[in-house]
Amino acid sequence: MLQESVLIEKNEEIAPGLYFLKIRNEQMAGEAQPGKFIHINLGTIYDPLLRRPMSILNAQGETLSVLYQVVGRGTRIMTRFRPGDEIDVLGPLGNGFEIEDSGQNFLIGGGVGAAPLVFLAHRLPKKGVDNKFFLGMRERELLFIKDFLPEEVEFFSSHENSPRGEAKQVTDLLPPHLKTKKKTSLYCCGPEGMYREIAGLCNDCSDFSIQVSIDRRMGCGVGTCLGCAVKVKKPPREEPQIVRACVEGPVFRWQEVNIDGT
Amino acid sequence: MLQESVLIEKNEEIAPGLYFLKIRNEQMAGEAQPGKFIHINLGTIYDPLLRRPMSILNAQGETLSVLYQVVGRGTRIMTRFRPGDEIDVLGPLGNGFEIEDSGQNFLIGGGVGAAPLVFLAHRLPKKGVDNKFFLGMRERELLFIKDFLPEEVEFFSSHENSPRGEAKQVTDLLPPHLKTKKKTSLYCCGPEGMYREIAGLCNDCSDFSIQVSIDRRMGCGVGTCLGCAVKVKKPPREEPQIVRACVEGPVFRWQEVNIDGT
Amino acid sequence: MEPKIQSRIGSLELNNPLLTASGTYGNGREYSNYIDLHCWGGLVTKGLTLESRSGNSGIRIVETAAGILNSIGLQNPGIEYFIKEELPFLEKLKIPVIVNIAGRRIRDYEELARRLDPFSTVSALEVNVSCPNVREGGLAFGTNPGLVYEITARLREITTKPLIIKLTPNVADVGEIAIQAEKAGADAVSLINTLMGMEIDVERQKPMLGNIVGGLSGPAVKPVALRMIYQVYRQIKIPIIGMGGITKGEDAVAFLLAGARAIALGTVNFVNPKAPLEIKNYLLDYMRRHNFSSLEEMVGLAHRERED
Amino acid sequence: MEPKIQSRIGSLELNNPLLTASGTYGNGREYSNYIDLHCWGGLVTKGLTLESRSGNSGIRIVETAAGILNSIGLQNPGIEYFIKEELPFLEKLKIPVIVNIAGRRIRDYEELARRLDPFSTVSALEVNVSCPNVREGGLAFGTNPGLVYEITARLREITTKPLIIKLTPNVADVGEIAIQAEKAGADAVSLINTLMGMEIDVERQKPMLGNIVGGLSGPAVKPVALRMIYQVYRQIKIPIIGMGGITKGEDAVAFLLAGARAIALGTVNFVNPKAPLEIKNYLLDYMRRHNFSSLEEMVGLAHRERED
Ligand SMILES: Cc1cc2nc3c(=O)[nH]c(=O)nc-3n(C[C@H](O)[C@H](O)[C@H](O)COP(=O)(O)OP(=O)(O)OC[C@H]3O[C@@H](n4cnc5c(N)ncnc54)[C@H](O)[C@@H]3O)c2cc1C
Ligand SMILES: Cc1cc2nc3c(=O)[nH]c(=O)nc-3n(C[C@H](O)[C@H](O)[C@H](O)COP(=O)(O)OP(=O)(O)OC[C@H]3O[C@@H](n4cnc5c(N)ncnc54)[C@H](O)[C@@H]3O)c2cc1C
Ligand SMILES: Cc1cc2nc3c(=O)[nH]c(=O)nc-3n(C[C@H](O)[C@H](O)[C@H](O)COP(=O)(O)O)c2cc1C
Ligand SMILES: Cc1cc2nc3c(=O)[nH]c(=O)nc-3n(C[C@H](O)[C@H](O)[C@H](O)COP(=O)(O)O)c2cc1C
Ligand code: FES
Ligand code: FES
Repeated sequence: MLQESVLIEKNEEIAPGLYFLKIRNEQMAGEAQPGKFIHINLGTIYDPLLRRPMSILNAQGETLSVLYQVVGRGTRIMTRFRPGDEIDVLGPLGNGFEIEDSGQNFLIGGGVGAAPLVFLAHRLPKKGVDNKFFLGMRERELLFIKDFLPEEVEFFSSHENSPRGEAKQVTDLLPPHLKTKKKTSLYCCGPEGMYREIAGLCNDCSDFSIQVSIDRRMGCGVGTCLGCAVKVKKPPREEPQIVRACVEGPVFRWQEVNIDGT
Repeated sequence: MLQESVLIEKNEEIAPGLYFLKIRNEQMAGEAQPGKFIHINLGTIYDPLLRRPMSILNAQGETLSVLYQVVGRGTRIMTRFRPGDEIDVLGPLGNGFEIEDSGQNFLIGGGVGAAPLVFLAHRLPKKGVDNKFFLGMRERELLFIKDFLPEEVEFFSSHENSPRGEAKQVTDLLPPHLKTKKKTSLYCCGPEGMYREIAGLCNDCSDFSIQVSIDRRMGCGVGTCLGCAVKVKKPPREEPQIVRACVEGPVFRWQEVNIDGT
Repeated sequence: MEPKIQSRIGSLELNNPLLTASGTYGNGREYSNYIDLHCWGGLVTKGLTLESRSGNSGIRIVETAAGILNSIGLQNPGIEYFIKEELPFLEKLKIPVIVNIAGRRIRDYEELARRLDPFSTVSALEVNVSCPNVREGGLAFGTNPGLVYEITARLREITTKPLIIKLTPNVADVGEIAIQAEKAGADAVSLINTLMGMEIDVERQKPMLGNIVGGLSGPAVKPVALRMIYQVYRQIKIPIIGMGGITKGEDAVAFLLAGARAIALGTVNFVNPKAPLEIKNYLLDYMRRHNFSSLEEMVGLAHRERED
Repeated sequence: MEPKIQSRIGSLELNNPLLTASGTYGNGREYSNYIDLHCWGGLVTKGLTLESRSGNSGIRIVETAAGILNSIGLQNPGIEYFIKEELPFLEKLKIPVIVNIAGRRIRDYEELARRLDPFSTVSALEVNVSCPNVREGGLAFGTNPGLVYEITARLREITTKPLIIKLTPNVADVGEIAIQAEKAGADAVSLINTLMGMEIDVERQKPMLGNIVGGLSGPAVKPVALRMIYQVYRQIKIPIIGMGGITKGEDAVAFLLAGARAIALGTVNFVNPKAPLEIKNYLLDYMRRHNFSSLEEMVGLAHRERED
């Protein structure tokens, strides 16, 4: 983890309300891993005060990129970052996905939250494995995510406004793929409701491993404010315990966070 | 007075830390008068919160300009205004200078505070009058102010780092010009200490009229917050009274504000 | 159907819940040229004292992070001037006028109420109990529940106009004080007044404000205001007029949901004089989106049992 | 000559006046990899209770104008774990460690003090009296001068370590409470803890925080903190540890000028972990510019008779 003033290489609107931000810092790019995030100082001094957490979309050589959606004050300010500006970035933070030795990897993302899966797609083993990317979209504009993926990854997408019969939810895409004997790992990024549905679909394939990225409002991003609490139950411990999404997460095993077992 | 979203035409650094800002609004430009000011919303929503008052440097046709010095957070944010942006401006505010029927007009300014005098220079009667502009500078960069003046106005300047013998303070320039029989009006913009010195120099020419612009921190700029209080004594009233720099000022008669009579 | 945004403070009917916060809008005159004052539900006037006051000297307004500190010091021309010169202007407006009064002793308040009582233009009195009280040793009246009871009860005897007690947030338990105001017959409470604060000029090594300390207002204090309103709403039955850092429609709605029946805009007037128009539009739009037909349905809604 | 920035809190010597604010720096471990913790004069640890606590559920941190609201709910692993797992790490650091303790009953505080007393790594105790006190009906201990006296006096009997009482700003007269802490034998007071506030989600029509209310910190509260420190400085002789919204060198200097002998950085750590380095540099530079040779000369200077 570093706190560095980094140079902005790009900050472009690639679809309405969606921006691609690329920054330059060799060490940060080197430490980047799928599922980790960076914590961006808006440069506004007093207000908005807190940094904004953004998952790493990709990292290559000396550069690192994120994909962000304009939702509020902070992200609106980020749209004014210009190439050549320097911004203060903390990261990479968090634990990241654990890449497993499986016959199949399913990357399942809802909306712009799918960003870390793009990075993951690039880091998966390529030989002798089936890698599939499932993207659920509210806006068709998100289709550009496909362009960020390596060629060998199979791409599937659903769309909320799809005509009757076609997949509306990302979970509508999954069932045919779940009928498999291969050892399968699921890597999921999206709302918790989506995780629950996915886990439901996998019910009878209990040896599937499911990793999920948990979204929490972040203060520090480094583990000191305890603002990002997640309740987990890690066997053999009986009692649930409180851990931090920014350090012990944001990636968790679904069984660990799904305490009620629903 | 108007509250309008106005278009920025120019926002250029014309000397280190000094910016020329030009905005477009016909009605505002039409109501502009020398000594009046505009109150600029920084567009930052919560912080910095207050508007920034800036004297009008000039107004012609549909445009109005100000000259500002970068001194703190707000003015630093103003440097990021770009042509084509819209900003929220309130104004013109304040009373402005009263142009008198005199044989001579002396415009005496200290530093960037001289801006309203530039505007005044353009509005003075040109025929049969001597108009002289005296500028005190800390930085030589301010000499560009001369370029904003109409040709017929005589220009004099002093500089803090001038060699021995030459004028260091704007008040060093005045004495030769004060030996006059002509009816003379002084219009002054600068720190209050400067006004006191000027008044001292004019002591034996008691029929000189001296108008001064008084600097106060402004909240509303329109007379409701009472943050910009100025104590004045206006004969025949015996008692001093509290008035507002933003409504009854910023221009006052020196005798009225110089209550202690020093 | 257009949502109904009328509100009611005791016997006072407001066309909409937006009031000016005392001391931040003069008596309306300055803004009257370029905003239709009828966008307000009512005007709350600048704090009025018996005698004229020239206010504090030195710097009176300092900007702080997302807020301002003011130490105007209750500058005002006194009640005589107010009645002669200001009331006639206010009368013509035909908008409810709430006169904010302040004093150093209880009998100052009594005298103010007595002299204002005959004027029908004065729709209600807002009693600022946050001024330092000399008799009690400098602390504001408003920090003492017993004194708040006493002032309210005495004024209740003097006037039948709606009595609004404006509480200070500089206390441990504002509810306790609101309860006393209610018990003594107040028709409503206003909260919050400013938080006491200060700023230091590090280069001059001196307090920034001429008066050393001042009152903090603006967005910075909004969370404190909202918390106090939420808390007091559970403790009293009379209406709350909420204020403190409101700058936009969402804030106004938050205050209503917390339990305010009317809301006042203060510092925001200095920044954006069009705020009341923008906030009113947001409120109407919000009510349509959420299917509220009257303000009544919204007030205090954040207290609902939480399902999730 | 390099200005001397050493400071002293009771018998505790600090290399510089910068402390971490409790609850905002963990126990230093998280930052230890990429900042030299020796830039701090001392580390104040996260609030510690007897038993482990899992804290509040729901959203725990919400951003407000120039500040944040937190309702962590004193999540901590309890004293046993702290002694076994955290103290050894802290011991190795060789930086003064001030342990912040909290309880629901006076005897919780006593027990905590007793158990920490034997450890030389614990340089001082900071006593957080801002937690709701069940016995007294939910209001924080810290709002009751008598209870603050009692807690302080009892702890004074138990430990000879410097005792720092951390006061809540949610009171009318913080000076009155500071005086009681001093009388009962405290070595210093810390102020301010967070201001109680809340935020409402207008679309969901519910409080934002899982715990409904939370503590406001950050730049928004700085004027309130500064005012309280300035005020308390005139009322007690023991040192004040100042905090509340410090983000830059100027703020730190302002707190010292107001009367703080040490200062703590809280929320700023979340935004700019390099803040202690930047602030220390500014302070040294400021002292050179103004010809101060030691911190002593600066503390409380804003109280000088004002010449202008
Ligand atoms: C680990 C992590 C990774 C993320 N990765 C991405 C990403 O790759 N692309 C992307 O577009 N967004 C991502 N988000 C969400 C993103 O951080 C928020 O959309 C953003 O902070 C909103 O800021 P704002 O000021 O525009 O919105 P506001 O609503 O004004 O923000 C107010 C506060 O709430 C917080 N907040 C608001 N929404 C969220 C949210 N959904 N999650 C967490 N905090 C929130 C903000 O950080 C801020 O503190 C991620 C969030 C987390 C926790
Ligand atoms: C009527 C009037 C006309 C002015 N005209 C000009 C002009 O033409 N060109 C120019 O460069 N400056 C002018 N000023 C001064 C200008 O308003 C300040 O320099 C500016 O507000 C500083 O803002 P800041 O955020 O950069 O500084 P900060 O110090 O960060 O500002 C903090 C607060 O103090 C106020 N403030 C700071 N300095 C001054 C000051 N000198 N006067 C009044 N308020 C101040 C700010 O408005 C703000 O509220 C004028 C001031 C007034 C009152
Ligand atoms: C400049 C100024 C003057 C004020 N004068 C008064 C006053 O005379 N009487 C009063 O009761 N409150 C006064 N207040 C407090 C406001 O009415 C209001 O309670 C407070 O500012 C919080 O609201 P805001 O954050 O919207 O400004 C004043 C506030 C400001 C900023
Ligand atoms: C997330 C968070 C957790 C805190 N936890 C504690 C605590 O456990 N004990 C305590 O005494 N103060 C606690 N505080 C208060 C801080 O120590 C400090 O007094 C307050 O935040 C004001 O300083 P700041 O504005 O610099 O943050 C906490 C503050 C924050 C923001
Ligand atoms: S965001 Fe601070 S502990 Fe996770
Ligand atoms: S700035 Fe508000 S009255 Fe002049």
